[in-house]
Amino acid sequence: MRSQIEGSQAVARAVALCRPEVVSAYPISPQTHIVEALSDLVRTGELSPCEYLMVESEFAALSAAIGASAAGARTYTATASQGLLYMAEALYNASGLGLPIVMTIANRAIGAPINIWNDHSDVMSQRDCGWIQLFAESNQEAVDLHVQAFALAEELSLPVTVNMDGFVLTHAVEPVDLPSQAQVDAFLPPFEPRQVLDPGEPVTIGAMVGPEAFTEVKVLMHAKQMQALDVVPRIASDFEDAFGRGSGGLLRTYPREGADTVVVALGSVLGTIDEVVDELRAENVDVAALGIRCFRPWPLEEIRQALQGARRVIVLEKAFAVGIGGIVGQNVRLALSGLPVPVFDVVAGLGGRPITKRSLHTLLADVLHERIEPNQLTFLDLDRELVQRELHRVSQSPRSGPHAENILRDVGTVAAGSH
Amino acid sequence: MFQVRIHGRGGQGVVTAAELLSVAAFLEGREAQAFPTFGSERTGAPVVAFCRIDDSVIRVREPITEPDALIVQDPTLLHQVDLFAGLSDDGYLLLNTGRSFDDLGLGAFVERFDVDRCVTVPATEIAREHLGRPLPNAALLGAFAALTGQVSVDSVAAAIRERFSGPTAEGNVTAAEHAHARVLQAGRASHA
Amino acid sequence: MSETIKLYQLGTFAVGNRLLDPDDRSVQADVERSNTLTSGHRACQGCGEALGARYVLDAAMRATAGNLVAANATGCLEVFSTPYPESSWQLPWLHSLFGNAPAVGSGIAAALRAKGRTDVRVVAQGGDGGTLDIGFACLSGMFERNDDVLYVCYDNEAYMNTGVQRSGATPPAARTANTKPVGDEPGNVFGQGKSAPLIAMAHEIPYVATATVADLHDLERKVERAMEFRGARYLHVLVPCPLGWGSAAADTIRIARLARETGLFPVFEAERGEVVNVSKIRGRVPVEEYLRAQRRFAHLFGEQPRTDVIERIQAGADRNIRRFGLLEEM
Amino acid sequence: MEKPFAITLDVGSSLANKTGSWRTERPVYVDRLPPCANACPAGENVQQWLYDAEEGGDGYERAWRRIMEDNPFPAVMGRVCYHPCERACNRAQLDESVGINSVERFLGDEAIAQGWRVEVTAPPSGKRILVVGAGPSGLSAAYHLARLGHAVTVVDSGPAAGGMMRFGIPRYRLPREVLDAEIQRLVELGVTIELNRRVTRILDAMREGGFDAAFLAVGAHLGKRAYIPAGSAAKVLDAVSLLRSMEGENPPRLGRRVAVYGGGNTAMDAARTAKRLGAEEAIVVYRRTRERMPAHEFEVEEAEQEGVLMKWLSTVKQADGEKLVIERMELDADGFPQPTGELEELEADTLVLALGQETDLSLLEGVPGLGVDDGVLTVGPNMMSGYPGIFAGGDMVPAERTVTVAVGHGKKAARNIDAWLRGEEDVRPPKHELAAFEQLNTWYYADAPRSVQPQLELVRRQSTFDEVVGGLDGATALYEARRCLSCGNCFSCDNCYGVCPDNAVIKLGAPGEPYAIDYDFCKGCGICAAECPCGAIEMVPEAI
Repeated sequence: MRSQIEGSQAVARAVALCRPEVVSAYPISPQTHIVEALSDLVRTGELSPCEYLMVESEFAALSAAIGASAAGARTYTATASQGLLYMAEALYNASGLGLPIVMTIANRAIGAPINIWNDHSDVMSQRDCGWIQLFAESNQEAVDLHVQAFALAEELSLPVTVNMDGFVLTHAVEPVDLPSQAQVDAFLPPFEPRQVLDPGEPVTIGAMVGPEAFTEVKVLMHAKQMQALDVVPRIASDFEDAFGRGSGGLLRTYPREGADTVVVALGSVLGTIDEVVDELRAENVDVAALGIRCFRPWPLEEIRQALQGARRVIVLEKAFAVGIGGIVGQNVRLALSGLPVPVFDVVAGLGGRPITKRSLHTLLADVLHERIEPNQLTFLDLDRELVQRELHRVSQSPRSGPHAENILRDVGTVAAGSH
Repeated sequence: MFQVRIHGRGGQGVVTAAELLSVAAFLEGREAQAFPTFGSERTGAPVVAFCRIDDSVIRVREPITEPDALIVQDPTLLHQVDLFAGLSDDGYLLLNTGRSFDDLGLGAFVERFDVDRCVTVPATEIAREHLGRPLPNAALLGAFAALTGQVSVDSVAAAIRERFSGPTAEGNVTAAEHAHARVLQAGRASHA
Repeated sequence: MSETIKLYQLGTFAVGNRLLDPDDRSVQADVERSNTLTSGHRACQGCGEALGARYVLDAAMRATAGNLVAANATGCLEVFSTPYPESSWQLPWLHSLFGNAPAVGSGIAAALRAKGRTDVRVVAQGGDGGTLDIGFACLSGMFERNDDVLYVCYDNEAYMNTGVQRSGATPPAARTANTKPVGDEPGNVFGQGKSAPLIAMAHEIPYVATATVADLHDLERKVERAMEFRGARYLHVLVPCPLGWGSAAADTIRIARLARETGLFPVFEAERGEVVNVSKIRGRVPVEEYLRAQRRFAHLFGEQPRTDVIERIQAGADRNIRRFGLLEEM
Repeated sequence: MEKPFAITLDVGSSLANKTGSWRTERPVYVDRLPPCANACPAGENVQQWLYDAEEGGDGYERAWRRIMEDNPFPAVMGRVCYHPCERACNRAQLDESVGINSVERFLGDEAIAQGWRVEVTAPPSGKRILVVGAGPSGLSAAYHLARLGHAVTVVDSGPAAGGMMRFGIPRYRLPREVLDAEIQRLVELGVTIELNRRVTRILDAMREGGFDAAFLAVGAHLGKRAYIPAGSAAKVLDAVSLLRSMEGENPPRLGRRVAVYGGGNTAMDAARTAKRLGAEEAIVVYRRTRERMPAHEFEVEEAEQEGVLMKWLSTVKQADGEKLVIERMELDADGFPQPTGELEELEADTLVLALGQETDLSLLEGVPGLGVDDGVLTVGPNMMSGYPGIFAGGDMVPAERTVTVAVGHGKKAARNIDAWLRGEEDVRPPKHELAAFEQLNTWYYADAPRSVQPQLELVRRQSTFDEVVGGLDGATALYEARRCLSCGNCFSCDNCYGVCPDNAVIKLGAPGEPYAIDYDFCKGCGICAAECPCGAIEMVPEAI
């Protein structure tokens, strides 16, 4: 049923429709509304049987989820930002043990400096922890992805994160079509764990594995995650058949493939990008948007297919790897390796800075008029003057070397030549 | 697309106002999107919330920089934030105050707007009267309905009743209806 | 008259008893005992932890008719019992991380509750490092939520798995790989050894008990008692480590006994935060006898014996004896 | 269940890992010789019968039968044995020795009460053996020989069987019905006892009776007479005759004041008997000090309790009429008494001499090859005299003169006679290493103070011949039996089975072999040995 509802509430209801048996969580903005709502549904008995564990930390939240999942319960948790980092150790453990836990990440920046607003630094910092990572661009999709995530996790016996932009989606009130319990029950069969802690059939889970087998274990983990590249699209199409609504999958292109210029992005910014795409196409600029909905495993072939016809690709991402640059950009380059397609790395929306249509128009104009070079790390709406001043001041110190000057050049200062 | 920006202070129900407005629009079968300026604001701090209303799916998620309507819940903000930034000359302005724009020294400023689109409402007093608490947002939504016609006051009432219940709901509804009626009268008066 | 007879056969000290009814005998006296931690594990010779763990889990298995699940923290116990491709466990067992065993236990318990399998009980276990240090927050959280988990800490008073580094449970003056045996404050410089049992009691959980591998009947009884409660329970078992303590492999039980008889390790039970039972010292022993049996204290008995340090340790034992009333006449 | 590779393992799979290879020392179960058994002159397997008794019920009979393997007189032993076993008992170093003697008495009395009997175990050998003397040694030999299938005839000059058990030990220490009951058991076993018959010439007796061998145990019944000038009126008799006459119809008249000269157990018996016969004053005169008295401490104590007076460092110089002349002595540097010349008088109606006894060896006249030393017959380690086929034991051979030693001689002689008759030697397996207190882990023995036997109230002790020391009731006897530490021998406490960190002890539960070490998994830590309460596990280095 369609309703005007806050993203967090919608996701909470969607999760409840999936009948999790254990929810363990620790409060952190902007994820809090989700688990608050779930604890309420458990308290009122609307969600039953379900145990809600109010734990003492994110580390404990995921640890309890690990125990619950290993004991054969459908298990859910949610976190964001520092909380995800505090979970880091357990993230690898959950994926290593192959426990199908589903976790919402209400994406948020990471300190220092402390910043509670949205970007993708949190999930990107854990991109290789062995979890399947899905990204929602709207609250409707967030709802749909959670239903798919449980199916996906339990089919592969792997943990899955559903990423939704903190505040931008979690706190946005917009129309969402929530499926009925009957629909979800029909789509999502009861959880049948692959391995379970059962006195009737005892096993030792989590053995110590030495050099003689560790590599093989890791290769098998990799192979298992790669299976998701087949399972994710299948589940998405099953979902469409069941709910009459397209959602999820590995990628989505708007309005169609084969454009000269393609903007690649993840999450809620895609909506704004689509708007810009429409406005530019109205001006006969051949531009399209490619949304990545499954970031891990990385759909390398599919992306290569989607982008091989483009003349240029702009990767707009809400995080970057300090000391090297774009993260999604690097992955895209890998997908395009050998093809003559220039990739523009653009970092935007860090720490909650709005990504506006105006800025995007400017960016595209700069790219199309070659005011930006490919392979140059670009920051949207950067206060260049401020950075220049600061870098320049630093460059005066004997401790700075030529790299500092290169950065100066990158941000467009001309001061570099002067010494 | 019709874009509304609401200014107020933490605790005045600014975010709630945006959400109620979006619900009212939704109840009328339209697409709507409400969202706050996210932050760790506490009671008393300046807060901004947004609401978009359209007939087709709303995809854009940037903050509203060029609102079609501006709701100011607390006139004391006038001296703190650039309230009117991005408000076009044919935009709507709804100000919560018992005084006139002139009294507030805004006479000159509002001249660039269509006089019918600039209204002050003593929403806080109305709220005190009907709700018993100085929460102006419901009254302002009633006034907004009268001022812009984007949503009907009945939808506003329905949205309120969906969110609240009992005396709180009814008090807010009455306040909204009262403010709504008052703005309509003022409008007729100005044309008389 | 004969009922009051308390001799070796009917005694509290020997493990079995040919003259007792099978029901009254130790789990470990039973030919059919479950050996929940079975042979072939890679624990050192004379490992107190291996012994303690088998007792705890076998007793818990009996108390639950085999409906038991264990969560294990990283540490010696986990490493020596589950090196691929062999496991020594004979119950459903899960190892997750070093610091999260209590939380994993909470999760398992929650899952069992949700599934209506409250007949299946949960034991979470770890060493002193995993319990008192890195896992401390999870432990406290589990206590405070009163989750239906029996947490067992096997205390060998240092990080043995990583090569005998100081832990929060390392007693004063004990030498470890990262506490110097020389200087004004030889051995462990600070701390009395964090008293996890007292901290557990402060949570007012249903049941807290301490035990040693020197009195195995007592250990079993406490496990069985613990399983009579629902909610969070804590059992702290002193398990000497020949490797880390520098003691003879054959002395493991004797040293645990000395820890108890000196008063350095008070053995007691507490319910809802209040001590309800104390194991009295049978024959009081000066701490020196305990210290001398372990090379980790050898630096106290060199050319210039550190009588000052020994006296301080004795004072600690005396304080325990006063605080817990460990002597009969008290 | 679908198990992920390596991460999830089958339970109990570590049994494939045989950790026994780590071992440098291996635990081995051993049996050590308990000090009690080691000290028993009758060679009783004390610890073993205590172990049986610990179970109570049927255990009592098993325990009794085990005693009967070595000693036909448990009830008598439980009263008159000076129990060296208890002096050797390791428990004495823990609290107090186990009351072995009192448990033995309980078992003996229980056997009489229950009418338990023993049977001949061996088929008839067709051999005839003559036993001279129906004292403890003779009867013991007869008992064992009979059980070995031989035809035994016991000949005694006295009117009743028992020897010193009857004619030397007062009934207040050994009630006659107890003695009779245990002797009766021998008769029922088929032993022929001919009383009031004196053997004058042993070789004649053997030839006439067609005996294949003989065991002589005529004891030492002749009281030693020291020369004491005595007036005509003086009443002087020896303790042996006094005690023997107690068994006759009319007890002797001793008068109001009786002096007993001597410091041995017999002196105490005589003095205490005199007291019971009505003497107002019974005084023991001894030439040395109390510390140097040969009498057992408890006998002296009981005598004093009953009012017997002691006069130390005194010798009787002369006796006449109603007084004795006493010379005070003093001990020289070597502790020997030396006369001082100081004389005093002591009122006494009777002087009883308790200066030891001698053996009457007249029946040996004409037997070649015999050795006699200090008035007794010398025998070899197999109890055989210099004349083949003639064995001897008890007080008539060189040894401590106690009932228990005599009984032991009887058993030893019987075994050797049996072997000799078959032209063999009686070879016994070598003794195990003695179980020392240091080898025990006494922590495992709960505190248990020794139980005390009841004693008759003083008045009746002074006026009657009722038994002074009472027996233990069932519970107390059980308790006392269970105080045994089982030194050096496994008592199936399960400690080793329980304390092994590697579950490498297998519980067999077989009697005598309750456990085995699983050397596949035993890492040789030695905890089982260290924690074995009774020191029945030894760590033996592995040959590498």
